[in-house]
Amino acid sequence: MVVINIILYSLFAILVGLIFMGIGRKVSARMHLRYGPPFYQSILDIFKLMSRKSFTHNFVMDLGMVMALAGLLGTMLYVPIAGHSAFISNSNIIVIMYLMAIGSLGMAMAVTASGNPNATIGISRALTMMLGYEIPFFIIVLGLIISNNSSSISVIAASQAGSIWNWNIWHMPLGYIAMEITLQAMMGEKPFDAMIAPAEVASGPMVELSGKYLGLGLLTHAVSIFVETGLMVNFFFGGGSNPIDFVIKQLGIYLIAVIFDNIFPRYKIEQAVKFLWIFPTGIAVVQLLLLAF
Amino acid sequence: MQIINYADEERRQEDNRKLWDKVTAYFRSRSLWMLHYCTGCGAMELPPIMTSRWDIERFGIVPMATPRQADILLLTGYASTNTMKRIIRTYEQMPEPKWVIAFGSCTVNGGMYWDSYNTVNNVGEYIPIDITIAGCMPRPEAILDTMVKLMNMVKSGDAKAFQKYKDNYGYYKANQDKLFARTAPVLESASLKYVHNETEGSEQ
Amino acid sequence: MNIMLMLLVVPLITAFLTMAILKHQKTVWTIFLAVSGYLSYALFTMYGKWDLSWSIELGFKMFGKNVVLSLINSPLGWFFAFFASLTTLLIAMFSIAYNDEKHDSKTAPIWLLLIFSNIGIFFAKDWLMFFIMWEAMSTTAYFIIAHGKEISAKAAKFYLSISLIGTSTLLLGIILVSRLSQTFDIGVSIDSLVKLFSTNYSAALLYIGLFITTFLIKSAIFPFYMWPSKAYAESPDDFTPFLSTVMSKYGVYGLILFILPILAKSDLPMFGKISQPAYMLAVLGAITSVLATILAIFQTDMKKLFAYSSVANVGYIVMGLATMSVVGIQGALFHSVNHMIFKTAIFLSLAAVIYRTGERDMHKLGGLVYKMPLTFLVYLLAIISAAGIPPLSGFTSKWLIVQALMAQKMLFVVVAMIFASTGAFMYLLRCLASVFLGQLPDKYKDIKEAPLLMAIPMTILMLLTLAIGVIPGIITKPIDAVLTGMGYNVEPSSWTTVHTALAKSDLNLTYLFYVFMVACVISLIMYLISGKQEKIDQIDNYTAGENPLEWDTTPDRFNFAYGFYQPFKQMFNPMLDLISFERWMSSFGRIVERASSALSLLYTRSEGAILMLYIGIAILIIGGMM
Amino acid sequence: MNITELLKDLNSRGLEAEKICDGEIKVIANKDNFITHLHYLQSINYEHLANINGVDYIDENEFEVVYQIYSYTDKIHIIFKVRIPREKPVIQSIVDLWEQAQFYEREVHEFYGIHFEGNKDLSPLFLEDWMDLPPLRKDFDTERFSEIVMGSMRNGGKK
Repeated sequence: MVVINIILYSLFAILVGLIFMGIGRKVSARMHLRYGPPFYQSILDIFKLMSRKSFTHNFVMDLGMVMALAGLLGTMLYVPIAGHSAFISNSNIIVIMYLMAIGSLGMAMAVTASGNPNATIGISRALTMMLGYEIPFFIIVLGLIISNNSSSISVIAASQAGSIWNWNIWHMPLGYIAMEITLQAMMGEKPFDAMIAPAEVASGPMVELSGKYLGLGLLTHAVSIFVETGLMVNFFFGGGSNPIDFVIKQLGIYLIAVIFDNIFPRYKIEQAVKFLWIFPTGIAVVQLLLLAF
Repeated sequence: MQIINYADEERRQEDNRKLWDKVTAYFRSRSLWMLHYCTGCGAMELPPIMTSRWDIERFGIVPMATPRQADILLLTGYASTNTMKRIIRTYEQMPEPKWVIAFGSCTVNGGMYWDSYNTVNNVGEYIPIDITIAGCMPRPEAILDTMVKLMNMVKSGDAKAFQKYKDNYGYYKANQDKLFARTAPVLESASLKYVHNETEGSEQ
Repeated sequence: MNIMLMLLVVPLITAFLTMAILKHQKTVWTIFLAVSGYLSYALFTMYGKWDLSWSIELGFKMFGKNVVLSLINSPLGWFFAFFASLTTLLIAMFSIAYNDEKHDSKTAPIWLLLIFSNIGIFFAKDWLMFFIMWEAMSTTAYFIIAHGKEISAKAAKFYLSISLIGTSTLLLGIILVSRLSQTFDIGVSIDSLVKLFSTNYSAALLYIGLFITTFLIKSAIFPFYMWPSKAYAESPDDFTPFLSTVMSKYGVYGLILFILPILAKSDLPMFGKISQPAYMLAVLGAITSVLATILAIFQTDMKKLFAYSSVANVGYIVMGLATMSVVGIQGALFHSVNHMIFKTAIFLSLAAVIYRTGERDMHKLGGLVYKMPLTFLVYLLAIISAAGIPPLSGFTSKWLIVQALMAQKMLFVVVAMIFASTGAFMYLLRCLASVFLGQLPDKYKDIKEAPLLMAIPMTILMLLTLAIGVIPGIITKPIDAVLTGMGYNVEPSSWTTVHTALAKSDLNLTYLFYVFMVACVISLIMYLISGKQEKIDQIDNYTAGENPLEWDTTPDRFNFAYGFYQPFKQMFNPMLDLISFERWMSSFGRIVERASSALSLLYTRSEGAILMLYIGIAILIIGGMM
Repeated sequence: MNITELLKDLNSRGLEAEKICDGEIKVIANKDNFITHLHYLQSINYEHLANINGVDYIDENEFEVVYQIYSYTDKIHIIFKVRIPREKPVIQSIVDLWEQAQFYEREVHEFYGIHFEGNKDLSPLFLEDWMDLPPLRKDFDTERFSEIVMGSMRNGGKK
């Protein structure tokens, strides 16, 4: 039963993530005064990528991409969706933080195995960026943990139940602002997309990924969108009363990120890390101090 | 050498593909990613079709950064011999199935550079081309029309130039070698070339 | 014969025995393996028998009693000694294959002496025994680090000078504490120091400060974090894992043995939820991990990189200890074992790489996964563990430490911990990408996989880290005994679940493993149902249409490994210039080195004499005070 | 120094200088001593060498090497021409005066076959595996060349 649950939840997350990506493309097209692709475009893309021939350099590439998707799916299973989850767990935040690293590690491994310098540069930037956003992200999470005295997401989400005024976004607005900026970096959207800069490093990590490897990469990205927006909903928007509510809130958060993505230029990597360590971290520290004392 | 009408020959035959192939062909036709290898002036015509006026993304066609990710190779103008070498390598790095669109007269018969010592006249002799667009330069409408045509060809399974490249590799390879792997001068006039030698120089 | 004594006597006797037959290296290393095997077995049988002890009365009196050298089988000592000897056993197996004609370092006899002192430190019941063994350990390690090479001798001198400071403060501390408590017994001295804290706070702080300095030096905690990068990098490749995993734990052991009980029992000024000295310790640990992590990211030499990584990991352990809570100490002890396992696996796989290629600079290697897939796999699992990624063992301990720090509301320490462990990801991947992935240079076209005797211990370590990650009970059960022995009230831990002080935050690791496996299967199915892949040559890469080989680019030049985190480093450059901490530390190191070489005139003629001199002076002074 | 003074100055040094338009003059020099003149120009603030061109005057049986020199202070562009015989196209290199001449001379050498004495590296810059006459010389039959190699056809093949 649990296994079937896990499979269903995984498919759900993948589907939601892909449709979000499609809607995101549509929204940015409208911002450019274009018509834009259909909302199911990402599903078409995935199908095409999966069905075509692909190139691999060695077995690490295969292993890495499978590991990346598995890591993100595992992470997703620990995120409660409006109080539901695939199996009984405490959905510990620290577990989620570290599980997400499997995805990064698998991706990093697969693309550096290709031996393309562009890919390696992209990965070195992505990891530098990761060090940049983990700090403010963790400080915000720390604030949530000490105010609830629990590192369980379910507890944090449940503490906001009831009225809309119980949501953490009203209790810790500074934390929300910092989280919004951090989320932009976590999802690799502009202005924090130096690692996949197509014009400089030929889409960075993805440079050597073809066919199904790119497909797995896109699926990983779709699940990571689901996880990151899901965390945000659980942290600041009460976690949702039912799955549909939850997904709508996620979509709202994702669209904010897409809108920011469309209006900002790109930071250089060291500028991005400096920015993340000064502004979101500073705001998060202020929030933490307000909560702790 | 008839190359470009390859697809038309096939169309007359009956569509006897399996259902699965039809489904994949549909998905492929709706998600064509292009690598615009900006060789000549044609690259200028791409921004209009990608931005708000013609918006090619509504057909699922988006630009990609590397040949590994791309389905279509766009040759946007004349190809010099040096560029041709890179085009061939890029083409061979693309995973199958893959399609090539050639822009403008230059890629068909050399266009205004037909008698240049370093411009390839017919790109189709070196790599297989699915569709060419006439004009110098083609208007964005023409490009958009070609894209839609290519989508239909992919859907109906007619766009098979990559298959042809595999089947007739010997022919293409011979043409490529003729262009790149020259071992002797082509014209007799090469003997007129002045060769400077150091001893002569130092005597002066 | 008493088993405690046997533990000491066997390595000691074999040390002298092997010195006699040093010519036959294979035999010597096999004996070394046998001894470590015996020690591991003997220690294994000793689990639970906490009343085992051994003592001998010496023929002279002090504090009105005969001076006694004694050993006791305490849970804490057993815990460290057992896992240390297990690590040694695996390294010993590796060493047989490693020490061939080309790499012969002839260190086995001295190493056996080191093991002798190792056992002594972990089972010592009184300060005299502890000090003798501590000094023996410091001195013998010097000879292994030097192992007859000039560049190593320089690093070893640096090590020796810094550890001499450590032993001096330890000696001073022992003298003062023994005078206070009128005995050499460690347990009694803890009680007397607790009493001193209530009467004379600053004096007591000075007393434990001396001990803490010693332990921090040994474990390379800030401000003494710089010696490992030299000593670890230059010591023999098969000794580095021992140095990094076992010897860095002496300081940790000392802290748990002596400092923690004092801080726990005395009535100290508080800072938030914990006492001020403990908070200081946690801050030192935090600074160590952050600094060592940043420095590790900038290294190009792989052994130096992991030297700094070890320093950072000991930093985590100290942070865990400083929480003074059950979860924190559990995490710290757990991490000690984990660090032994994954760092040994890392250093052994790197030693296998160095054995095959003879190269230590990361940017000169590359693509070794084509030739050494097993070594790659060991290294990969080890770094997953080291980065603290579930479902491998490193995660559990880091998770416990983070939970403990959060429960104690040590906010900035826990942020430092997260910084260090995310940064760990950066340097671990740098080594992975540069050494094992990327392009294989032409000169390494013919190298082979590591020999069988190297592969066996590496594989065992790999399985061990997985097993502990999935079933944490393997380690938490002995830790229960240790915590009970320290006087904490603990419930028996479960095989699969780890508990924390925070509400509703317990974690079932076996379950996590299953979930991850199912996710893996889903992902694998996705991979299998999709189209076919074709394997292509390593140099067939997207390079904007250029063929790199046409431009005289060889695979090793095509490999992107040097200056991996250049933008990140540039970000820190102005800061480093401003503070120039490293320069300050090395100038401090130089002063110490100069002073010590002046001091070394006293004993250069006979290297062992310093040991006797110290003991002599110690007994003389203490005797004079009576 | 304004343009009329410059013209007077250059003429007095034995050069044929001529004004083309405002801020642009043409100078014709002898191949034996043109370097001293370039040296002089460099010393009076003509510090920028913009390009080196070659021209093939096949009817006069001469090559012309053109140095484009510019002064940022005077805002004057000098087109400095030197002619050399076609049978023995050798000219002195000016790498010692302007370092960037290295690449310009390589290019001119590649496309006209003019040899620059003193330039250490005259290896091909743009053309790969070129064995025929340098392609920009007038006696190189580019039409026939492209017919043979690329299969080009006049009028797209129509007679």
